[in-house]
Amino acid sequence: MQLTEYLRKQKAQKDILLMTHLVLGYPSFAVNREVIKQMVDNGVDLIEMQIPFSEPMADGPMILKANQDSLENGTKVRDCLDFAAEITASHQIPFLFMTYYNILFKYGVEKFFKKAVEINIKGFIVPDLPPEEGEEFLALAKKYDLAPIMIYAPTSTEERMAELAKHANGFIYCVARRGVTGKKTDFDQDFGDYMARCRRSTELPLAVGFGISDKEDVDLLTGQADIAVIGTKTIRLIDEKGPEAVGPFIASLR
Amino acid sequence: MQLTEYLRKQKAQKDILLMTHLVLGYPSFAVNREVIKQMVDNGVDLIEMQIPFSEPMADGPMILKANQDSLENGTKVRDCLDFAAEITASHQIPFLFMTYYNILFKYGVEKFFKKAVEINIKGFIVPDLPPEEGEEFLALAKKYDLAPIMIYAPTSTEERMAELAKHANGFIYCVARRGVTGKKTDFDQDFGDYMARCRRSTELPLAVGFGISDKEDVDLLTGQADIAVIGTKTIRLIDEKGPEAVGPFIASLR
Amino acid sequence: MDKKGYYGQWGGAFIPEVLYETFRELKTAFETAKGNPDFWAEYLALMSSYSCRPTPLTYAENLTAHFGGARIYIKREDLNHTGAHKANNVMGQGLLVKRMGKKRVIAETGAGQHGVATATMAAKFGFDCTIYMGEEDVVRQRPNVFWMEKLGATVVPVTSGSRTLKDAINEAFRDWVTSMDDTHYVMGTVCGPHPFPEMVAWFQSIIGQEARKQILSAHGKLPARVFACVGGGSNAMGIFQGFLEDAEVELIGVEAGGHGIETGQHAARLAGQDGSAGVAQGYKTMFLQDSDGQMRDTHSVAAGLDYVGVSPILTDLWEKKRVRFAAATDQEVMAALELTMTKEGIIPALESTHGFVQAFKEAPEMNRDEALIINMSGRGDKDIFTIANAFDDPSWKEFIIKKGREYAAD
Amino acid sequence: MDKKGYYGQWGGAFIPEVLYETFRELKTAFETAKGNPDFWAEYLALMSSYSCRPTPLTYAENLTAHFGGARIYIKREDLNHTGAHKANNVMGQGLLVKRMGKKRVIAETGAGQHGVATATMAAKFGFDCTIYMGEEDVVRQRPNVFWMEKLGATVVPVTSGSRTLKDAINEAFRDWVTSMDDTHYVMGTVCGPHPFPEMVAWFQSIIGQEARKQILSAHGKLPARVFACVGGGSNAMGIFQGFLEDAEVELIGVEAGGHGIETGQHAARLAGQDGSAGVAQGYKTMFLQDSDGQMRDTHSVAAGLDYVGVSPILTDLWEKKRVRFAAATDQEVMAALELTMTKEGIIPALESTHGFVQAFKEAPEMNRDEALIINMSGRGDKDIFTIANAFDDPSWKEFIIKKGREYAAD
Ligand SMILES: Cc1ncc(COP(=O)(O)O)c(C=O)c1O
Ligand SMILES: Cc1ncc(COP(=O)(O)O)c(C=O)c1O
Repeated sequence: MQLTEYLRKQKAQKDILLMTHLVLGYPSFAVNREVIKQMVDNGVDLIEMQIPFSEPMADGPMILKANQDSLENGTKVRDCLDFAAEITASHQIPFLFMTYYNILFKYGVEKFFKKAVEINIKGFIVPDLPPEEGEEFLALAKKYDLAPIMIYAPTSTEERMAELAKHANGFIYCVARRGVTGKKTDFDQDFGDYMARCRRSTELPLAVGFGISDKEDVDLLTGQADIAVIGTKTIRLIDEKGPEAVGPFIASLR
Repeated sequence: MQLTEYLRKQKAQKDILLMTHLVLGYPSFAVNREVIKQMVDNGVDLIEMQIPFSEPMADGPMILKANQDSLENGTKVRDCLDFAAEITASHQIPFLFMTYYNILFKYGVEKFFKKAVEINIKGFIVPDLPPEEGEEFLALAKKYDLAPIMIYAPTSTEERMAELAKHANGFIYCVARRGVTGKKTDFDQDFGDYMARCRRSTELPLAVGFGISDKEDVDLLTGQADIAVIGTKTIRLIDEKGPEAVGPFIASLR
Repeated sequence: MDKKGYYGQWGGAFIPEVLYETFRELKTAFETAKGNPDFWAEYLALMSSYSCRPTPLTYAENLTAHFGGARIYIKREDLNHTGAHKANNVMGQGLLVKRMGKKRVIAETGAGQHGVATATMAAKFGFDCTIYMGEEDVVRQRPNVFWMEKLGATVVPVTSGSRTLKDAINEAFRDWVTSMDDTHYVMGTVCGPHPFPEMVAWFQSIIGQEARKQILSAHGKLPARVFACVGGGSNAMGIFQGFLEDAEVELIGVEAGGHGIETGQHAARLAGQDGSAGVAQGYKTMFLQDSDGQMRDTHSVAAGLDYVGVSPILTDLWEKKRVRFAAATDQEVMAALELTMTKEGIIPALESTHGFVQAFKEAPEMNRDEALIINMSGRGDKDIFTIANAFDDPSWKEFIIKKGREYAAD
Repeated sequence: MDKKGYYGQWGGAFIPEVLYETFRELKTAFETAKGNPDFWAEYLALMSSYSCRPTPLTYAENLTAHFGGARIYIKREDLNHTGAHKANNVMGQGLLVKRMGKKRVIAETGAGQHGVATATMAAKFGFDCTIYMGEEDVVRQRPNVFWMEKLGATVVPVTSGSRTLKDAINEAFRDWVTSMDDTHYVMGTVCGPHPFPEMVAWFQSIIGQEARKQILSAHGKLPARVFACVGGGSNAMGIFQGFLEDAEVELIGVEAGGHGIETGQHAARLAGQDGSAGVAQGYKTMFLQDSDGQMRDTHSVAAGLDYVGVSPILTDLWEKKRVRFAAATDQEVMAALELTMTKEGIIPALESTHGFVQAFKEAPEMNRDEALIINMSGRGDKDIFTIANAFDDPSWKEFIIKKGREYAAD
């Protein structure tokens, strides 16, 4: 499938790939545009664009606030889709949507898939949609050949990972630790065991997210994971130093 | 018995007798002294001196306040007794003590009677001591030949009046109406019937108190009662116009 | 002559003549009701459908473990409708008022619990209602005043005397001597002239009847000791009556130690040496008074215990050594309250907490196979202002300051 | 795949993967408990000794006469320990937590009742306790915050989103995804991911079980209608379960009409047309949301009804026309509250009063030989600030201003 192949190709050339995250409409689409350009120019391999939701249950304070501010700025789902269309047209790397299930549900799940295909989105990350609740979602993902990114957690048993792997495509998003986004993670022994379990459970590339904020983290992941996911860190960076700080930061990671 | 005889003698010469009331130590013993002089000089026939009590359950706002203020001035029972001794020595008319039972009880009931005799007090009015609770009190009254003034109320049945009459001496204090001291009374038909009942029940002189405040009231009582009792009115008068107003007021009543 | 209403040398009916007939009627109505099993049945039915009787007896497992002595049981009068044992007495008198055909009730109140209970009863039975409350208590117990008014009662702040319970009682009597034809005075505790002590004790005896059954089934035998706070004495008499005949059950009444007996700022009439025999408010008992017989000011963090007199029945039981008396200081009360809240998730009224204090002092020295019962006469919600104050809670103060400014603004 | 936890098309468990194991354990623990008669027996024993179950069913004679229609009965959940039906759920989950061997509980709260109940349960069972409460509700329900803290809980004001119940739920989940190993999330109502709706409904079913027995013995037959306010839906599900099988009993859920459905400032998800299907907070139901699926702000004078979602079980029963839904406005609520206080001496919580409003609308048109039951989910004491506010009570305001100045002074 296209996303997986792309990732494998990239991985052949790099020790570890970078996936970055941003919240659409925060602080503004203009800044999003600028940030994405810097990310791409500095070698990010794929980007997850979060469509803001009023109840981002799995997100920490930083991304929670970004979601709220974006919505208060008046961001609508339609705006996110239009923006995504523009972005995918102007950049070569794959883009994913990250959002909560209600956004798809209200839009109409199949309608949403059609639209995603149309605007060249490569996959979805939906943290509140376990496969048990995702029958329709998973069927449509197959039908439209979009990657339904499955999520592993440190609490996932081998059986559970096997179950998730069955539905997975593109890559697996391994949540590095318990808790929500935005806190530091220490990549200790347990983490190693966890990654080993993830690896045994699937052929797919493994992305690791939650609390990855500098080169040191990325180096630690190199060899264990295929993709390092940078989330909260870039948002904080933009809040503090503005979008122009993103490029150098990304460049510094590898 | 001496008090009754005295009252009969007085009544032989007057259409109606006057009994006045004051609260000892309110506003001060000095004023009490002055007021008593004016009362006596203006033909009052007997005076009830109230020893202040902290819980004057049967008294209205005016006398209640007088009790409290007197106590706040530091009035002690001993002061009242000393003052009474001085007064009875310097005036010819009979004086009674009006107070609540706890004052006698704490002093020692018999001790109190002895003292009363010694300072020439002629009787007691104790509104919270019905004969059922007054066995000792009544026995001592006989023993020391002091008048235990019984109280009739408009709510007293003929049987009750008969019962009270058995223990009465000196005179009977007929409460003119329901309620506490200090409110106006209208001497209507019911009142007439009430007085008739009182009269039928006893040979003793009848005093009528509660709400008697001017000549008109006194005239209305004349013929029905032997003694008109002036209570709250003089206290109000002293508060408003000072002690010197008492003499003329008393004079104006008959 | 009718000398009923004495308990040993205590009690009686020292009433103004104008109330003689009223009391005669009341005694007759009460004696008839007491003699009539249907009345008690009607009372039980009311209390189990309108209030939550029988109230539970809760085993305080954590407190028991904490003190490592006697098994601690709590009789839960706080779960009554209106939140205290006062409901038992008030509802009973309500039924009596209905029988007497009167249309208006008046009452004194200290903590406000009796006032709220009476206002509640009046609403339920359709009576007019006036509540007399010492001005100081109106301030201390504002939430209760608010509810009384919302329940349709008129609350009259009493500004005479010490502006607390005793003065409210005097004011209620002053109302009654005018209005007795259509008005009943709902005395809130086992004090005042006969038949009030007997009547209130009778209605409150429901507590002890239940507690006795409950402890026997929960503990298999009688409790070694029973603790209750004592203001006028109604909740104490209520639970004690379940065990009076059982010589092996020690009964302990706990009075308000205020700032400490030695400071004189307290309301301990039987514990300590400050009380003396007297006659006031229509009955004879031990009062806090000076050598002239003038009543003294009392102090307690618990408005409902802040009273100069005490039930003549309890005074008699104290004199006969059947009931032992102790006092708890304001400070001890706050500590016991905090412990009870955090250990058991139970919030006793400040009045009730006095009983907890003494029980906590004695529990450790008792055997693990013994049980003690604390009568939790009411819940502490009503005391939020007092308690927040006592704990000097900053966020609460901040909240009140903010609200106050809001209100001041409009 | 495990598709349990659906009611028609509603419910489910939309949970982050990190909680998958936690929910598996929880489901197992719950199913084991539910399958084990001893567990329910232990639950009943706890509720009858620590709380006051069975709570009475009160015949509201005066309200019945006032409306001249159906006989009005009130199920008295206000007499539960902590003053609301929330205790039923919380104590049940407490027993479950003990069985699961966890040492800490967290909860969201709106009105604060569930928070107080959870803090109480935590004190009783010796658990650590953190309560998440929308900042707006912290202000509206300050007394409850005070008690939670005094009971030993940590209260965390939630400043995200609309700063009300839904945001408190999100915060609680954020805590849980970190702490699930030793922590149980005590969901306060019949919402959230499976098994919460089923679990909470099970514990609350005790209300309906009692009410059914009680009405049959009091009225001789089933009630024609049963009314309950609906926030998340736990008190309604609690009493409705006693009558679900009885087709002749009409079940009416009353939501918060706020300033009026037409104003959009309300919390009516099923009454009116503003609700639409959605998935949030871990479950699928009818939400108040915009066309993008963003949750809307809601409004109610009753913090406990001020919520965007509603029980999937009720949504299913609504869709199947088994439960009828209505809404009561803030204004109607204040009027019904005043009437209930003055007629019956009963003070329902503002939440509960919503049920009274609709019952009062329907009672007159019903036959005198019919009965209706209103589920009085809690007592109004907790709402004193809101109620005094709503009634614009001058003496209360004056009191608060004075207190505020006192506090500001020190
Ligand atoms: C909760 C509570 N407990 C106890 C008392 C004291 O009264 P008694 O001694 O009559 O029980 C009061 C009085 O208001 C009260 O409110
Ligand atoms: C007294 C009371 N009733 C009702 C509710 C609403 O919750 P539910 O619909 O789950 O019963 C609450 C919530 O806090 C409450 O406190």
